[in-house]
Amino acid sequence: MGQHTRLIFDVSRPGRRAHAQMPAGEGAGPSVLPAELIRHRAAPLPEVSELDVVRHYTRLSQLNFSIDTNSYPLGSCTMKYNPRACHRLASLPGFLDVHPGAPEASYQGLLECLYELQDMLGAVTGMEAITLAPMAGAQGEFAGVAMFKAYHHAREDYGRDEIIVPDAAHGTNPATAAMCGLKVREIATGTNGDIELDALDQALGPRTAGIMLTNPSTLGVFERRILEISKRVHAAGGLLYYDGANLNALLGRVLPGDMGFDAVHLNLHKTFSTPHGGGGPGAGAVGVASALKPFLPVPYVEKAEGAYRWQTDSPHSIGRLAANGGNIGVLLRAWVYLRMLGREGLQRVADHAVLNANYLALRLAEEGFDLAYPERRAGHEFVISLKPLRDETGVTAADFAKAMLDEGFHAPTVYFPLLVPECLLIEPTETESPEALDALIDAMVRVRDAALSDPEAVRSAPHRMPIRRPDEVLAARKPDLAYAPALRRD
Amino acid sequence: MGQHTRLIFDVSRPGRRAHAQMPAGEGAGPSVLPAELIRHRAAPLPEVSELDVVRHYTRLSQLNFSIDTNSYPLGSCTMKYNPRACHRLASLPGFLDVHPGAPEASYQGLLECLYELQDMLGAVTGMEAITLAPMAGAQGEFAGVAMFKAYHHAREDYGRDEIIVPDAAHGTNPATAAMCGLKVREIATGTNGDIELDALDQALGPRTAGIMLTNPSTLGVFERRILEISKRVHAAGGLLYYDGANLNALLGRVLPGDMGFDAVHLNLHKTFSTPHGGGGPGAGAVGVASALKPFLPVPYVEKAEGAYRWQTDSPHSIGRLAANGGNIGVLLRAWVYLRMLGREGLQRVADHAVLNANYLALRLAEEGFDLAYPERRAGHEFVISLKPLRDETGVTAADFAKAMLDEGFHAPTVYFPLLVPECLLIEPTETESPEALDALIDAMVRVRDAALSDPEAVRSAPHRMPIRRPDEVLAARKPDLAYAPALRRD
Amino acid sequence: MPFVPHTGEQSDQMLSRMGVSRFRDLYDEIPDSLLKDEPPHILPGLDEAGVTRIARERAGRNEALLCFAGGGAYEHHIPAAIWDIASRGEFYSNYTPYQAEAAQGSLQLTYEYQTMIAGLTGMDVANASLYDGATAFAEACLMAVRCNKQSKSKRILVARSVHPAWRKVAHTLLSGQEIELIEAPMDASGRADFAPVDPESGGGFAALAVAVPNYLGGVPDIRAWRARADRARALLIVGFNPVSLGLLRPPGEWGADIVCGEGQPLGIPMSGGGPYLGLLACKSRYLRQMPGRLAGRTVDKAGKPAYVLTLQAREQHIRRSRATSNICTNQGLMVTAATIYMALLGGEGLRRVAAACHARACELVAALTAIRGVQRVFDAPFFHEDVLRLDRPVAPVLAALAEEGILGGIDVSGEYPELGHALLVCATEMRTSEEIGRYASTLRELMGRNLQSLGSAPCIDASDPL
Amino acid sequence: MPFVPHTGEQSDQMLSRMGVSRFRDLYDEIPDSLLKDEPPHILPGLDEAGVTRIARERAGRNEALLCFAGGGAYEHHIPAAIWDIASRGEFYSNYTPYQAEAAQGSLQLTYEYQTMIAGLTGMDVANASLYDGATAFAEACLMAVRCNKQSKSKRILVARSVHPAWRKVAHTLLSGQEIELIEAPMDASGRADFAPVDPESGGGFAALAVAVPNYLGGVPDIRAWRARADRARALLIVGFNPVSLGLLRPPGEWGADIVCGEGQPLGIPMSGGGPYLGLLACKSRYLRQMPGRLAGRTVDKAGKPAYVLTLQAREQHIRRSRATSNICTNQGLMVTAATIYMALLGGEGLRRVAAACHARACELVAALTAIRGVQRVFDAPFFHEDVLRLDRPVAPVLAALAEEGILGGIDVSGEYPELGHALLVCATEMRTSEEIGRYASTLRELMGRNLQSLGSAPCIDASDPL
Ligand SMILES: Cc1ncc(COP(=O)(O)O)c(C=O)c1O
Ligand SMILES: Cc1ncc(COP(=O)(O)O)c(C=O)c1O
Repeated sequence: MGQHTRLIFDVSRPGRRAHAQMPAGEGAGPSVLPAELIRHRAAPLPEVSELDVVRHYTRLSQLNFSIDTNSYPLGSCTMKYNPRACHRLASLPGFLDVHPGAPEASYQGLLECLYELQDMLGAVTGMEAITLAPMAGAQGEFAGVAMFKAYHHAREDYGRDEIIVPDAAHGTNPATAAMCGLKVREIATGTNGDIELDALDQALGPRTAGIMLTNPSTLGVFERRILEISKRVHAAGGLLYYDGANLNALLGRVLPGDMGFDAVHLNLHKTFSTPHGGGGPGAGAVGVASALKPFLPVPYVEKAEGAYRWQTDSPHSIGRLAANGGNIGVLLRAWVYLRMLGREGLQRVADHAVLNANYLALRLAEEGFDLAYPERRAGHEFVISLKPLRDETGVTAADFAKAMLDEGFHAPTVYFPLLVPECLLIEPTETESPEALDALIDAMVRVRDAALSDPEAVRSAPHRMPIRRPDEVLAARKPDLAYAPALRRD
Repeated sequence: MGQHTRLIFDVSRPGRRAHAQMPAGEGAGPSVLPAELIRHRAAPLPEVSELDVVRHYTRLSQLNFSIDTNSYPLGSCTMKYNPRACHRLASLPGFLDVHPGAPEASYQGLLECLYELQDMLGAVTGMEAITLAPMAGAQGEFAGVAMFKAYHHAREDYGRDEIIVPDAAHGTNPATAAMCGLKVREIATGTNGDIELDALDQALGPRTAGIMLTNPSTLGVFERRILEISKRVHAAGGLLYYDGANLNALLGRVLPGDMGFDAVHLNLHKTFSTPHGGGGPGAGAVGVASALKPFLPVPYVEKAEGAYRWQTDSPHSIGRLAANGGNIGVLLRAWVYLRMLGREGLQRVADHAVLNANYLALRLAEEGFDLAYPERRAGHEFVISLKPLRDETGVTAADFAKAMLDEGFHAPTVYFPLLVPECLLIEPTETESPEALDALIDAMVRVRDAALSDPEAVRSAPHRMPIRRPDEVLAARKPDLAYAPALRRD
Repeated sequence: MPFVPHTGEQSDQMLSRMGVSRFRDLYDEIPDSLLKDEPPHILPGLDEAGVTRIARERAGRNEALLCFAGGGAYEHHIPAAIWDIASRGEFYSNYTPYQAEAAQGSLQLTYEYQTMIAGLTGMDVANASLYDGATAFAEACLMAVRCNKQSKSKRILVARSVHPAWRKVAHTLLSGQEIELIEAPMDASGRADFAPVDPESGGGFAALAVAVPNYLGGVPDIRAWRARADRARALLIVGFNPVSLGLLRPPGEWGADIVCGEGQPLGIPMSGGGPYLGLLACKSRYLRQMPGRLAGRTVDKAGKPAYVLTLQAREQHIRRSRATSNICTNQGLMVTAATIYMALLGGEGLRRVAAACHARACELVAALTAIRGVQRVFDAPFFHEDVLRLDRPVAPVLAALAEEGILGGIDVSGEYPELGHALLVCATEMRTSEEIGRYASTLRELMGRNLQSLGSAPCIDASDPL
Repeated sequence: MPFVPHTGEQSDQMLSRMGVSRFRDLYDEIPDSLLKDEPPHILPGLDEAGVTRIARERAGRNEALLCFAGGGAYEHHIPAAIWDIASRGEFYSNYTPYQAEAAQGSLQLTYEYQTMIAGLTGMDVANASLYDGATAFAEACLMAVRCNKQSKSKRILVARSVHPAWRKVAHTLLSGQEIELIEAPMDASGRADFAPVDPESGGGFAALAVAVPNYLGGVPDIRAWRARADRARALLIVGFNPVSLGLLRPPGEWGADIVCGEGQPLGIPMSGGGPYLGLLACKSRYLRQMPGRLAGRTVDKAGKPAYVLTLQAREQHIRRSRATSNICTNQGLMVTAATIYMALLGGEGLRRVAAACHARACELVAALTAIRGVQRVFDAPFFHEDVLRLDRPVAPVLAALAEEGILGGIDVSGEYPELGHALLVCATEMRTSEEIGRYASTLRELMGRNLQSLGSAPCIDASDPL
């Protein structure tokens, strides 16, 4: 309702307090701290009342789009409904109050949930063993690639220092490979969306540690020759990594293990409906084929003699990725989700995600939008190119995206994958109804028509959001990353 | 963000389901229900998905003002901050899961809180005994007046069939008296805001069951001759009822019992910070002097032999007011609030509520607004009259109120009390900061200036709210109280 | 100074702006004898952490008994979405929507609620809530008297099977206006026995009142009531349980004039007894006699749909002593919860919940009556609770069950001495077969014990008066 | 079909619109051999009520031990307002704020968070979070190597008193790039012993790393570290606990270059170990080497303040294999919670929390060391935890304490064999004197028992190597 909100520091007033939050006693008593270690003045945090805080952040929240308020056809992000039960149940005091150093016997209930989750994720990936430790997809990738390295090294094969990554890959794939100290060999995607096998063959060799693939790729199409690719990579001594960000397209229908992958990460904050939370936390559980099991990061949950415990004693493990067992609260949410979904629900997710995407693609094509891969069956997402529109009107994909916000829809992903000019990557997910899809189509047609009739209006969009378009160049040129008046050290 | 939202029935689609909410088994098994008692078709409720529901009601919520988002200088309503701790703690499963028919021994913890609350409310009212059963202020009033009747009848004094009510009283006072089968004798308020003692004397007599007073009155001023009034009413054989809606003005500073009141209700949803919830639930705890104790409504909590229990066995009680023990969840919130406030916090509430109101009154007077009682000290609220403004510009109190909404402030109470023409009743409460008061003053000055310079703009306000002014006449003339398409019985 | 945002300096500045030097001076119009320097003696204040500690300790001490009790409060599943949304500040901390422009969310929700309740009950209009089922019943009675202008009677004939607390509350609220509740006793099947109180005889009745399901779980066929009401020119008031209407034919289809119910089963926690939700609906011809708030749909100046509180001339703040009721604050937040509940469940979901409740209750009754010394009191259809007769006093049995962590039901032998050692048991969709089995085996074990050991002799006189 | 809104009819219509007759046909590009008709074997689906039952049962089985454990996760009071607000759908279910116009709420909040963390630590800039304290430490190390262009070293000298898990995680994440962590051992007072690893000798170090307070609770004076780092032309990395900075002098004032910490104490539940919050801040000159997102303040087209993600050229989605890190999804919702926590507490509130923690910990250490067989390991200042040496193995003592409902601390004798039977104990503001007394008396009783009865012999060799 309110449009602009001041900073909490502007609300601040010296001496004001949220009194109920202050420990009554100030902690008098003997101190062992030498005076020179004590800070001279209180930390420069806002001085506000509890009502100030509640009002400020409640109003801030209202400036956000969210799944709970808007459709998010955001490709590669799988912005689907985050069931409230997942949140409520993961927030039970019996789960929240567990100290990570408590004896495992005191929280068997929690460990049992995690163990079941490992089991279920193993079943849907076709993998031998699962670790829940990685705290996001990127960390899962790190674990996978590090295991590839460890695997080769364990076989005393030290020359494999390259990871093959298709040009359509998500940025985390090459970034991860680099973090692992490996070189990235990018290979091209063919015009039909599949990988060029020739390019693959050229890249493969004794330096190949492995390949990282998303399937369906970030172009939304299924890599049809995946079995062939798997054969060739394995033949060259490499391993296959499955970036499971797009598993929503295949859930219960195709197991990554069957495709020949040796390691898989799953973004639980995508396919398994845990919330994005404005950027995180996520969870990037990793599954591996048996050959890689010795290298799994620790800890993972084991069951022995009827009791659950964290396994940390694994001599060949690549080691620890997190201070504790991972983003437990996120894992619990995924557990709740999977227990509600159940076996019979798995395929329905993929079926309807794919149905929604194909319906949307078909209808948009009928409305005159250009599909990037019109000959291909869409997976759970698809790419359209606005290049013709831009050439005709000057309206870019970014402009189009901003105008979608005015229509009440979050914008699709823009300019990713990098291969398709002026692209929009659109992923409706299975939790949006056909009516919501039709409304999205109507909105896109309206924006396109506006681009044709009044391009300037679209190029200056949005007009009805809390702010107009921000000056990103200024933001980067003169970075203002902390509110200077609040940091004055006088 | 989105402005207008469709009805949930418009979102409905035959056959759509929020599947996770459906019991998996349909409850097959032997039925003892004859077929003719079974409904022919499913109840005509919306058919929607869980996401539809979450999205619809989340967006609806964003159309509301609330304490958590806006200041509410709403006289007589004491719209102060509702601490989140009250909500969280009252929502502990150990409190929520108690069946009212469970043995008292199984929920001593809950009863202990209620008992403490009774104690604390007794202390702040100066009353002998408290019942927590009344579910709102109006029910508290009913209990009080019914006890007056019972008291007189118990003394075989059957002729007392009148309740004296000042003309400034809240509507529930006369309505309650009528519900109790008593006649209402309205008496006038003097020009200085005090009751006319002559009018009181004329009203008093052998038919007087009692008088109902709010003090400070709904005019925001303290009845200075309260002790004299109390003496005269008691001398005439009547009793005094304290409408405690305005206790925020006196908390910890003046005890209603000391003023001579025989019965008191407290709106816990005002002075004791429980939320208004868009209209309720509230709680209207009632305290009484010892003479009235035998007539208290049941149940109330007693402590005997170290255990707490509901007392229902009270032969002279006016009876039950609620199916169970009252609005327990609301009572728990008030308990949390009072435990946080504590003894040392009581006076601070009243002190700052009164300080805020007087500051606001003074500043507004300086800005040229007309105080209804300029010679009087404001209590926790005060009245201004916009009659001069209306006479000059045609802008009414209602117009002014609507324009305040555009400023981001909830409107003050308008046209109440009925005595003052074009009045605004303004109650800032103690939880608004001086800065918020200054912002309110600025907004009021802006609206006043706008009324002078462009009255039409103010008369057509609001302009920035989700709707423009609704057609209330149409609403009343052709009542549309249920969405006809949803009720089609075909 | 919890929740007061003023800094000491600010308070001082404001005081001096007032021309006073201390807070006490702000009370200068108050007689000195009344003013306290010392605050009343209550416990000292705690920080939030301190109260949290105490509240958690006390809540933790409350035992979660396995619940087979109903009697007006029911353990149903409460979808997580409900309170996540209802607890949003914009619903939780907003005011009564008198300023419609600033409360379209709550107003539209209330309009939807009214529509849902009307649809569920088969009535024309529902109001925006009353305090609870009992006060809704009382208001229904008051309303019926006002509506039935033909009848000069101030008497209401009420089935004895209506919730005892409803009847008590109605008695309290009606007696001021000298309206009388006359009870129609039960016959051996639990049905009303009209012989002692012929509706058409005597001074007549303004209304007849019955509940489906009734307090004892029974599902009377109310066609007989409608017919009698017609003959007696009385209105027909029907009490209902909203969840039962997922399955049962709605009272509107039977011709009820006014219906009232307890809305707690619609997503509202049991909470030791409240806050609950009073449901009230009626035929449109009685609209102007309705108590409580009403949300209406209209248009705004721009012609867009808009929602407002309407027909306020019925209410206390306008009509004062001639209002239809003194109610002001109602149960708005519970309306929010119930609306979300009904939207989530839909007609089919509610049917399944109701059917599951019914099936579980049938299973429970079968399991318990297989125990020696336990039998059904009535041979009549029931919804999700039923009354059983034990061969011994109920209270010690319930106490022994509670020791085993089971809330075995409600002892109704005090309220209904004519039924003997009567225990009202309930199963909702929440009870599993395994839990029902646990109850049955525990009870079997208890009933097998020496009666003395349960602290009381077998029933003698009041036990079987029928 | 939970969460899929399509009616059967709609799905059919859409399928036929696709020209296919069944879902399987939508996968027509997928090799047949890969396609499953039967879904994988996981448990059958439950309705929300069913999962709720299981989750409540399992959560209820987790025991709430009276917590005297720290070691990187702390039980603090979490103000109720935090999660009521952070759980609002608009924070909970929104995406990474790439579309700034649709995410001003999260972006402004992140900017406020960055300001608060910068202010708290005395640094210039903070990023928008990393996964947890351990990964923040690892990223700080990676960043230091990138920042220290002068140094050719790929080694980091780290105090052995830094959290063992931080060191392990850093080892995992650094080893790919062949960056080495070299440990500086502890001297008898718990301070770093630079004798075996002179920072200025050998190949030199890109950075020196220390934590205040460190894992063992100590509060080293890091002026010595700063001085050595200067001499060695190494950067100084300082790990911190944000609550301690309510009281302690911030690392920025000591000249730290990069600081990292675990944000869990800022209103985030212990949750068995996560999700937590990785804190990272640095001097502005190192900004371009920072990993993770950054929210920046700018203006919109109309000149109004606006917030955006900025300097994205550092990140993987732009820079790909040359990014500063592979991190993408971070801990946004935890940032929300921590920001609200810091706003509610303010500088004075945080000071009081820290002071209370310190006082309680002093009380605890005094109470426990009064027991025969329990003594402090170090004679050095500590914040809110300290390491005690027992006269017998720690594990059986902790097990016996757990039997009494007490989580007595963390057994660090495995990680630090040189300390003997070492127990790390902690008290936050949540622990009362009475609880501390309960711990002390229980431990006294246990320590009085025959050692054998605790299942192990008194310590022999590793016990006192100093
Ligand atoms: C295809 C793909 N791979 C990897 C990732 C990285 O996952 P995360 O953000 O959880 O680190 C993402 C998500 O952003 C993605 O879309
Ligand atoms: C002065 C006064 N008396 C009585 C009441 C009635 O209280 P309730 O709305 O809780 O029934 C109110 C509040 O609306 C009031 O302001």
